[in-house]
Amino acid sequence: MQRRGFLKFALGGTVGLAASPAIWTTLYDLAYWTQNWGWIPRLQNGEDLSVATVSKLDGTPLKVRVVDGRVINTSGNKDNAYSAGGLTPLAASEAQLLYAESRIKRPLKRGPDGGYAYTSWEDAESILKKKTRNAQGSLAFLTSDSSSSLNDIFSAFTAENGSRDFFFMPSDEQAAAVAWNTVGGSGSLGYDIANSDCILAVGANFMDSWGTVAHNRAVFKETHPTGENAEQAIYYAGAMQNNTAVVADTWLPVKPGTEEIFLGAVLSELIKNNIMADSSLSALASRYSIEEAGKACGTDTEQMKKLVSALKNANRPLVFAGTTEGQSLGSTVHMLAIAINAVLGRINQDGGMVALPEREPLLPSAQRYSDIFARNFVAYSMQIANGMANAPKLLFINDANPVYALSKDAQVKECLAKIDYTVCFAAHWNETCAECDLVLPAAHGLERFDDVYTPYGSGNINWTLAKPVTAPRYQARPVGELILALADELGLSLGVNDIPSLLEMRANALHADFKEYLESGDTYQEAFHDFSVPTLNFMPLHSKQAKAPLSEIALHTYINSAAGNPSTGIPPYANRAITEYQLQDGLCVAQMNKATAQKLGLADKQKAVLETKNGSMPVLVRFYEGVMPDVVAVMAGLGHTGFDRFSVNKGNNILEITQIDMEAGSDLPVWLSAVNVVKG
Amino acid sequence: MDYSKPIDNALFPKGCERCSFTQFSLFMLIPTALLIWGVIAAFVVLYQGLGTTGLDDKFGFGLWITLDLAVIALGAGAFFTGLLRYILNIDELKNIVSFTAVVGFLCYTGAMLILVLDIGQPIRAWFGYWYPNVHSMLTEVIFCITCYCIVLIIEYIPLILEQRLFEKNTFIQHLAHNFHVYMPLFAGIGAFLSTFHQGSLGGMYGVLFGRPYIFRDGFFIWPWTFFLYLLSAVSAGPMFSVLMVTLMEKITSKKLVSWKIKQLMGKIGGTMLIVYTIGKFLDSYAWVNDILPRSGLTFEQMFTGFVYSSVWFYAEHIALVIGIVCMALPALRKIPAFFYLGCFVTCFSIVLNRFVMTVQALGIPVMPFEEWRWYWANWAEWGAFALVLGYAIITIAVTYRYCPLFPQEAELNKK
Amino acid sequence: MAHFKDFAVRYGMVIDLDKCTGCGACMMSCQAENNVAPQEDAGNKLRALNWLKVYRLSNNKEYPEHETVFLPRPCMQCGNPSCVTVCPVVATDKNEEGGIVSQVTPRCIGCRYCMASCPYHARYFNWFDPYWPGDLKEALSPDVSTRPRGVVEKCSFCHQRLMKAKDKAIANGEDPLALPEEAYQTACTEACPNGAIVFGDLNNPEHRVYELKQSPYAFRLLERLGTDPQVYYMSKREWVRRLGDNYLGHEETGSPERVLLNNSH
Amino acid sequence: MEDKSKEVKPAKKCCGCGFGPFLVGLVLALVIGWSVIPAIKLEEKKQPIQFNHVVHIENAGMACEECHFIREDGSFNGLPNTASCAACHEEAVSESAEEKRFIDEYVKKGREIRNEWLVYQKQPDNVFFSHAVHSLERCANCHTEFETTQQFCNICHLDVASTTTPPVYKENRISTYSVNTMKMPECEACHANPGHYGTTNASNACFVCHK
Repeated sequence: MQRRGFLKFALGGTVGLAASPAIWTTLYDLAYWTQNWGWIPRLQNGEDLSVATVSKLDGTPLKVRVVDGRVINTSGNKDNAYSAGGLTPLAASEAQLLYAESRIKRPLKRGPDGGYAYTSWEDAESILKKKTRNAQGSLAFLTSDSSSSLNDIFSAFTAENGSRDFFFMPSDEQAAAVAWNTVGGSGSLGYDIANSDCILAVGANFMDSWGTVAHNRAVFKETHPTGENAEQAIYYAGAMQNNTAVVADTWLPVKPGTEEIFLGAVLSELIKNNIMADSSLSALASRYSIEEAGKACGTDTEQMKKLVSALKNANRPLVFAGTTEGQSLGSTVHMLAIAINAVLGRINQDGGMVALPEREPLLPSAQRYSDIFARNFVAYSMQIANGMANAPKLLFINDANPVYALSKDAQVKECLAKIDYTVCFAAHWNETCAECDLVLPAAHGLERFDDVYTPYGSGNINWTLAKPVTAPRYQARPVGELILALADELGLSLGVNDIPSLLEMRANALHADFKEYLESGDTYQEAFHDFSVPTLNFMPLHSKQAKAPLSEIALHTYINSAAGNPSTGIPPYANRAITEYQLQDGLCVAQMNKATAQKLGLADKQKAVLETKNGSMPVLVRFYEGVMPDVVAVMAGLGHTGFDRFSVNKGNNILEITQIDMEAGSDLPVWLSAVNVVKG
Repeated sequence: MDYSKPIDNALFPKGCERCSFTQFSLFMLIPTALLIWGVIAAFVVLYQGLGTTGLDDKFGFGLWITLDLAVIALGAGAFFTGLLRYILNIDELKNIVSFTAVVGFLCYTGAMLILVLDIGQPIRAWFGYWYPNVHSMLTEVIFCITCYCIVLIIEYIPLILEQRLFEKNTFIQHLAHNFHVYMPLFAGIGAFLSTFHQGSLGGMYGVLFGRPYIFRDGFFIWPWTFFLYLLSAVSAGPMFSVLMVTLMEKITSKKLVSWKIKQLMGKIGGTMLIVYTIGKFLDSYAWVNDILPRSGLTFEQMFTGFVYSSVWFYAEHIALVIGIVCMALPALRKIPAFFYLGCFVTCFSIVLNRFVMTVQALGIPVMPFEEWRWYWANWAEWGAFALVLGYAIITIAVTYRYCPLFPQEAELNKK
Repeated sequence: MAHFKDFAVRYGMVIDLDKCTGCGACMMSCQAENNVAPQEDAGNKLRALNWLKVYRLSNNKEYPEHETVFLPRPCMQCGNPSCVTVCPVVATDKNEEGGIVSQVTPRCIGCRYCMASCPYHARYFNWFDPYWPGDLKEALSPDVSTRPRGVVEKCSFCHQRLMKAKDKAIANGEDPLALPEEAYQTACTEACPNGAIVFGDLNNPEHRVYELKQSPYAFRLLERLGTDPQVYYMSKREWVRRLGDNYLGHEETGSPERVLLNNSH
Repeated sequence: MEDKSKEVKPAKKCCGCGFGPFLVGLVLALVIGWSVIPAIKLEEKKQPIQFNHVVHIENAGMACEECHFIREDGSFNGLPNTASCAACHEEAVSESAEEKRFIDEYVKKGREIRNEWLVYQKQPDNVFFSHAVHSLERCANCHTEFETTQQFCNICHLDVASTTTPPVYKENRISTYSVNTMKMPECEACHANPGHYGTTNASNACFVCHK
């Protein structure tokens, strides 16, 4: 065919196509195609529900959004007066933790080669049964969450098996309980933060990681209305400008390890300012002075004087002590805090330190908290590791991660190695699982019945119910049910058949409507009523030798509450909430002020090595003038080896090389580390 | 068949000598290597996403945008020479106009190659036409650049048509002829389009009032910035072409364009440079004394360290002065050393300008509690540059070898 | 410079910096609400995709005079957004009642011109395809479309919540343009346990923000640039307010001698 | 070669072949453009259950609103879920094979029919369509041409009320959208109409429809 003929044909074709919709519609189709990439997940609609429950991570009342049976996200429960709808960063990641890769899918059994292999529940249960039988009388149980009523089942189970070795992980709560006990207090110690008009928190990072955080912050919200004057003064004493310090009216720098001297000085200054106190306390107070404290604690004496007069002139002052990462300072500081509240006449007062009625065990053989707190796991672990005590035949670890959370001093690994058989119940694969013989998939907090009963830091008796918003995923099972089933198998009767009925027993004990609270997710609160002032005996304090302050540079470990806890690892979204001042280039950041750095001969953003008695780890130096002199601040909660991609390869675990000493007398663990940072 | 000549000599432009095919092939290995590096980089970027570059949320613009702006300025020789040759009928320029066209073509197609990598969704690039935002300077740039690219292709075609291969083919001869007839029209269109996008490239930065380092307003955005960018292009463009010619002369060890023509180009560029420099100094003055204080910032706050030091700011201006001295004073211009120095520093100043306007402008902390941030282009970004470089060298080498790129070459190199 | 119409409803925030502990609850709930893909390594903060980012501010004094403040930074939803006019494909715009700057990612070509223009760094780029490992995609909300690689995204004041609130109002025969404050709150506002964030219609006297924004302690970030943000901050501390904008040494906080652009409400 | 070039040189008058080739090309292209290409672009899909509207409306006397209604919170219950079907279809109420299959496959297995049903007007993830706002009550203020809600719904939706088996679902292979899905220009027919603004607030702003 001739060229021109063809050209005409082509021309005709072009005109024809142009006159048809084909090209234009296809262009549009292409436009739409470029807008919906096939490999990006599509959205799924469905029945959209909002279910009320409570976070088992930190007791924050929740509204969980469930779409078509899938848990979408968690938000605060606005209808809940106790939290006023607030949401903590940790509770905000419940949904992601529920679906996390680190969830344990099926029972795991450690083989002779030390490797883990999946096994069936039938097998796992028969092992549990056999081991428990053989362990007769030599069973130990470790758990971390002291607020759950399910502890009655666990402690009862332990007791029914002829053992009393039921432990909680070390905590401020334990230290305070021991202190309260020592000075002759009855019931459990509470802090009526809601009704106080002037708070002195020593160490306790109560706006972020100490006590009933959601409630504490709801109180802050109420007492600090935006654009108006605050109705509550907050004094925070600690080594660093942390989350609490930045919103406190005054930050008083106190070097780690000198909290006792600081509180003593406050006590003596109060008495100097003619606050009535009994002879025993005056005598005690004479040991301390503001001047001395100024030197030892590094606190400005003028500031301390201001603080004291503020406490003196306040209507409802409240003083309490604690730690930032919820570990223990020993009992002395708590006794001193109690003493100060006592001289201020703040024991069993509105907005003061209150003696809450001790929780009555729901089950006949369940152990009393006062007894449980009398034993501490760190000491236990050390003794077993050193062969000073007989290792139990069987150890149950529920929702706790001692291998990660406790330092080398506690010798947890050695302890576990000495125990014939160790069983770990966990929702997520953690460092402790990797040391146990049998690892069982536990139901996540949103998959089970549970409750939060008067958690440490409460100022009244309060109670919130947790209910499953979705069926347990994979092969996970609620540990409570599991233990009940096991007890049943072994022919032990714990006095309850299932978890809901246990929780109902709690409800009845409180005269609360179980169904109603289950439905509403509301928090039952019992106004504090027993205002009778107890007579306390502070003589035990006299026998205490004031701890000598560290001459060297002290380590201050703190946590970023968004970044999870030892049982959760770092939640998927938390990576963005971990700041450059906490983790950078895969290194833990050691924050210190310029003066300290110069002392150590370090420059800003310099790679260095942090050393304690227990070892060393690489860090990145960052200057931060919000850290007091002679203190190095490092974030705890990094350097995981368990969990999933969001937790691993992120810095090192500072907790591993922190130093634990035993407090004379109480034998409680005290976290205090001298630290050195050298050029790396 | 004359075996003393390269095997492909039948294809050489009339009366021109070329090196042996082997030698040519060996030379081509260099750009080919660059090309391969570039292709790998491009593949990685397109396949895995822009995370494979050194860019981040603070430096959304980096090396690539800098290069785009630079080459488009340097490629301006094309439209400007075309304008002078075809519209203003400065006839001597016919000896270099087709070369400038090729340089321009390479600069623009190169820039577009990089842009395709630079945008996160290349496959949506055409949205610029489908759903345009008439307020956006970028829309205007996209529009003009793509259109002008077509013009450059049209300007390139005749060169190919004049290949010896098609000597006998009368149809193509006619076509070539017609192209030449209509070239003034295309030159006109080209000049029109370029004028606009060269200007709006400046506007692109001038409108960013969130970036006090590059923001201009009122008189200093229109017409000032607009013409500044245009002038910077038309002064650097011709000089860049001259530099390229000279570079090729060095490589081929032949005279390709007469010194007279080069001088003419330099003179033209020099004249433009004077106007640009005056404008630039006024602009900088206005920026320091008006824009900055109004933003609550000081001159010192705009600079830090070495990469962001004020050295570059001063260097950019000083280079312009040197350029003027070399190009505007006939006495100096006639001395090759000064002439080429002048050309070089001018291009240097323009490229530097595009760099600070892009990278430094983004590195500066605008929120007082921010820190300075640094940006380093990584292998993938340099790879894209290599891609363009390799592609350009290959194209120009082949064009030179087989097409009558330099009308003067034959008689300039008579034995 | 294009001019934006005055809206009858202008949603905005007043964030009390004296009440922010910097805990990050807002950041966490924001990500869950808006289907932001988790990031395995968010160590490089210039690559960490935060619609809402919490900055740590310092008064730059040495111990013991040093003070710290945390500043949450959502998108400012500027009255005169620098990002909107520059977008070549109208992927972002400010044209709906409420004055929220919209970002439609399926339209975005990823040129990042808007990011270069935003002085608040409120815009983020998807450097890689989003990835929800394991079963995490189960938790995707049906209300916010997922974004592929190569597009820019940013805070939208959880406008999906506004859409729902409007629907509810319509279904109950109420005026969708006069929503009560509690009918529409962003995820971060609800999350903050300290109530540091107050959210509402800046034009509506019945909403708290209306009064709060007029407080002598209220200020906006980089006001003198003329972006006219719909997000206000509050602090009783002068150094904090001064850090909110660039001031020449002699200028008084809150009252610069000259401004770059003047389009304030 | 030679003669052709001769033929070319004058290059003014057309060669002998006339308009034939042009017409052939034109017709061919029109056929392809109008029928062939649209046809191959579409993929036909079948609904999971051959639902019979007529039976439910006429025999069972159900009203549209019993299954398709706006919820309290303003969201739209477009499709009934298995549970609500099971209210009647716990056990078979007819001899229909499809009903039996529905009961066995969905009701008994607790499978959610709503998640499998192909929605003819399905909008992509980035679109938020509010049924609450597009109601007859609101539009009837000006648009008096609609008597019944059903009529009104059929502006966008297929009139399925009179079907005994669901219409075939046609999906565009390129865009993966249903052919019946409204595209933005169709939405803009109303939204970009200045006449609407003020009376309905139906602005054409991005965030009116996009999410």
